[in-house]
Amino acid sequence: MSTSVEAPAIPGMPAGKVGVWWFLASEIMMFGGLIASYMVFRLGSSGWHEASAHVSVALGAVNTLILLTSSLTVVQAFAAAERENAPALRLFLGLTILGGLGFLGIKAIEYTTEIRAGFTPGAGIFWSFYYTMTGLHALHVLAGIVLNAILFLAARVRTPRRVELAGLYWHFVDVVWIFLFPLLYLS
Amino acid sequence: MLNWMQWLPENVSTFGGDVDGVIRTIWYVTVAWFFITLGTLAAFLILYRRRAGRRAAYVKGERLREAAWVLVPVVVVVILDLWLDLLGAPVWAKVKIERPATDLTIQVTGKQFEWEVLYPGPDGKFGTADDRQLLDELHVPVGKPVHIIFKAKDVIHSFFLPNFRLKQDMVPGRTIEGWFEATKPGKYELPCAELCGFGHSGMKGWLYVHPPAEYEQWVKEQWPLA
Amino acid sequence: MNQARAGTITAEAVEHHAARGFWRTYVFSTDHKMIAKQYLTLGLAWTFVGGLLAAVMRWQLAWPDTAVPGWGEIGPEVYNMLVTMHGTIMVFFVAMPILLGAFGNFLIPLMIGTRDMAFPRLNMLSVWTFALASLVLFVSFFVPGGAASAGWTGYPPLSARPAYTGVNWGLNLWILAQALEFAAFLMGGVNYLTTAIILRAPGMTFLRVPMVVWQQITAAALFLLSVGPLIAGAVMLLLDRTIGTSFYAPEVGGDPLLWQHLFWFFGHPEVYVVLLPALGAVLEVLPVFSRKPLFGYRWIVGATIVAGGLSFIVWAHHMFISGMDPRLAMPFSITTILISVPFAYIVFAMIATLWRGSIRFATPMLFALGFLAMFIMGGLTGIFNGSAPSDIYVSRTYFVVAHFHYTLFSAVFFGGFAGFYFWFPKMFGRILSEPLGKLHFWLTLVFFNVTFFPLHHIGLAGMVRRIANPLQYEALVPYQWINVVSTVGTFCMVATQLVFALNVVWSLVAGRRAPTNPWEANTLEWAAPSPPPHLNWGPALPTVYCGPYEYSLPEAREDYLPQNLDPARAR
Amino acid sequence: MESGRRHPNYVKIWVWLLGLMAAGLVATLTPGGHAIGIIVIFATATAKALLVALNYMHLRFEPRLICVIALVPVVFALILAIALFPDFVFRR
Repeated sequence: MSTSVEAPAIPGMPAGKVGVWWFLASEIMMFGGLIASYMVFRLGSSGWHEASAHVSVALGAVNTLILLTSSLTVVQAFAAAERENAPALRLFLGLTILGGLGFLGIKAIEYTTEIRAGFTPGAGIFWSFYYTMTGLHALHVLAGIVLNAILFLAARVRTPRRVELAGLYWHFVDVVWIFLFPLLYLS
Repeated sequence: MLNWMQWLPENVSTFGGDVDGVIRTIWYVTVAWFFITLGTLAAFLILYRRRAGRRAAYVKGERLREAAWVLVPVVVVVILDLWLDLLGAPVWAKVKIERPATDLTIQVTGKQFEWEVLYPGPDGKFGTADDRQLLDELHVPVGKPVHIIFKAKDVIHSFFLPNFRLKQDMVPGRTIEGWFEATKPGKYELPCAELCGFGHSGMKGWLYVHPPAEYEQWVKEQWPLA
Repeated sequence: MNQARAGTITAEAVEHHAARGFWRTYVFSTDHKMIAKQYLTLGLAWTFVGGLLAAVMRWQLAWPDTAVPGWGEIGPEVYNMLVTMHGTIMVFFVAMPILLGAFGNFLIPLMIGTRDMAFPRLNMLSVWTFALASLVLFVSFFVPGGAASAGWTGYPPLSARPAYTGVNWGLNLWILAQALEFAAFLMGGVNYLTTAIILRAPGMTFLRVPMVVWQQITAAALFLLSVGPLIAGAVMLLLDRTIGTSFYAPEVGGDPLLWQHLFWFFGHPEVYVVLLPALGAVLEVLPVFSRKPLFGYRWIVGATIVAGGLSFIVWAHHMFISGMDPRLAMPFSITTILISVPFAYIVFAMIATLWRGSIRFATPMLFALGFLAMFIMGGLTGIFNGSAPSDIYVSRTYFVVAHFHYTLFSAVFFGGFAGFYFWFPKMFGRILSEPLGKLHFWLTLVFFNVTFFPLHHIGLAGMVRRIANPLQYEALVPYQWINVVSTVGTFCMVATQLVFALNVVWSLVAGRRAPTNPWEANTLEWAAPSPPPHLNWGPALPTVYCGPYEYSLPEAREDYLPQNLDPARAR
Repeated sequence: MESGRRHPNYVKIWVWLLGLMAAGLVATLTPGGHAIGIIVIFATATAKALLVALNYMHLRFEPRLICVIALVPVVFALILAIALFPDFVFRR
């Protein structure tokens, strides 16, 4: 029987980060389930390529560019927060929020054109998946914007930890889009 | 009451005996395990009940030598399970994967809340003028494999012939194939086994198994011109 | 909060935290113990509803042509609603809040020696989200068309189009209530895992963490990792119902079987989400009342994690005859066998724990043993379902109903009561009556078997599930007496619970005050006062010196060695 | 002291991400060999995701337990996807 009394805490693992990663784990499973369903449906039946030809690759590519760049700005915001550089923190958080809003704006334009052309969610199985996947993702972007906006307004408090956690979530949303873009637009 | 095998309805299909064989083997194995484990449990409870002046043994069961007392039964369980599975594999294949050749194919479509039974008629092809559709009744000859094409119109139904040990869900959008061969003439109940809406309870049909001559007679009545 | 998390706090801080008003103490509390009690209350309230639905169902099955007293005639639509809501309530609104919500919240911080959860406010949000889910589910009974009636598994297309069931809003609210419930337990799960990883007391290494905490966090991890695909599936289902997408509509490219895959990908881990906490409670009770170390603690920890991992690759054994490719049956049959390895290990280790013990038959121990016996029964009948060819016959029949009531009901009832009787003194500071507890146990055990054992037989005789009137089937008419027996058993079992209610109420009002460690147990919660104050410990956190099951250590004076007791002082 | 190690050159990563994105877009233009295009597209997507996860999400610098938390769901999601194949893609 060992009776040692070492401290069990694990260095470098603040509670917030562990919690956020567990949350992201369940998010990975949710989008994973959705993407898995999409892949097997798509490979198991025909007519998908024709349907997906109607989405705008150009707008999708612009949105990808925006999200990749916003990932850069949000991680720079974290670096700025660690340097306790408040103006830089506000600048980068602001840019991230702008990026998110721009993404949603372009998404709205896409939805509008598609629905005008008759491609509603009920227009077929591709469109069912298209609206559900991008819609769920857009909701996540919206949540990320709200999170970053809260940090932006509270930037005086300068809590690098929170900026990092919100950033983790934002990067995750970015990673989801990195896969949604080729799945829905490019293939 | 205690012998579960007696509760199964009479088996009248060729593969039903195989299914029952698997159930029976599992029954023997599980009854044995039930008495062994619960017997051991009861014995321990009596032997090691609290008695004045006796202290429990300090056994942690972490070393392999101790854990072996548990590991060995576990290995036995696994071997028995694997054996049951290997025993079941050919039966599953026989019922669900392979299909003996035959010239009688019937399409059964589940819909809320009846079975549409479609016969291809003398030409043996579906979608021709001599197809004939019956509601909630199937007629088959004894001693001849029958292919069934399972379809569903609205929701999921489940085609269940208790006497044949045959059950198959019917899924809208999927065409599922199955078969059976009756060994005894008679009239057998055909309930729906999957919740399919408010008419699920009472959704049932009848399967009539005819002796060959009687079946020929029935065919003549259905298709008098052929 | 930060202050509370820090190991050492001043006595004044404890006082300060303790002095709060009524609302912050009983309603909007962030105290894990109060949140546990809130979960317990909600779960018990739902037990009442779920039990009522079961009783009405059983009456209908035994005497289908007579009106149910106090309810009236049961039409088939209403019967389907009863079936659906009974299943949903019992799994998601009884088993999970009581076994995870109440036990997990109460035990994890106490047993690992910390002051509260890692995120106390998230914890409060969790219970309030669950309350909202409860409200939505309750309201769904009263909307036009009634509550959901597509089965607790909600298979589309039946659930995907209102026209098929005649239920529109009831089913939408059912999906919404489930989503809120999932959100509540996601928050809870994140909290459990983070707390157990980060906030363990000094000396509380992972391999000194009590079994029930291991089981709770494994359950939480299983839930977190399995629920995602079902949430995706539920979103698809809701969109199919409301805005006309076609995920489950075969005529426009969908496939109804997708739901079954996603549902059971969640569904099988979910079974363990419910089972593991109960198993954990029993694993705590057994060593305490046999005064012996748990047999092979590390092996059981390993077996639990292995079982959790394997539970993700067995789901299609729920779908052998669902119309999926029949060639999938054998691979999933094999994985199902693999998963019996860790569970067989745990069950045999439980029996081995009794070997050469000094067994005291207190009420918690009786319920733990009842769980063990009934769970063995349920595990064995599972083999009939797990073997693909025999499942052709027994699936969709009452045999399955009997099987999962022997596993799930025994987990929730016997496992849950074992834990409840065991931790009640700690939770409420009172001792329950032993004679009443024993009466409760024996009556429950007898009537449980009267209720569910005959269901195996009628299932084998060919009675399919979810039918409102067995007399519509000629083959079942001679066996109707079995339904009557089972129904009588149900009513007796429900009546038996009055003994339990009486015991609890009587103890709370006039029961003996509980000492700190009434069962002479080792784990840390018994080092805190009964009931533990806000923030659990005095100014300093307990220090842990040894594993949780050091009973009857030869060199120790007493036959137990609390984890926080310096072994040098125990000799 | 840690901060230098914890902050890789984010802009360089970003340039890589843009390059990979451009490569993926160019791959859609490949005439004829659609399969090769698909492979390139998803390879670049995976590379992008890894770059973001390792650098921006700092998985390179996290303790092993956090990497495990991140990796386990990916494995389970893959298992789900693979297990769905026989029933939806290769079904008879």
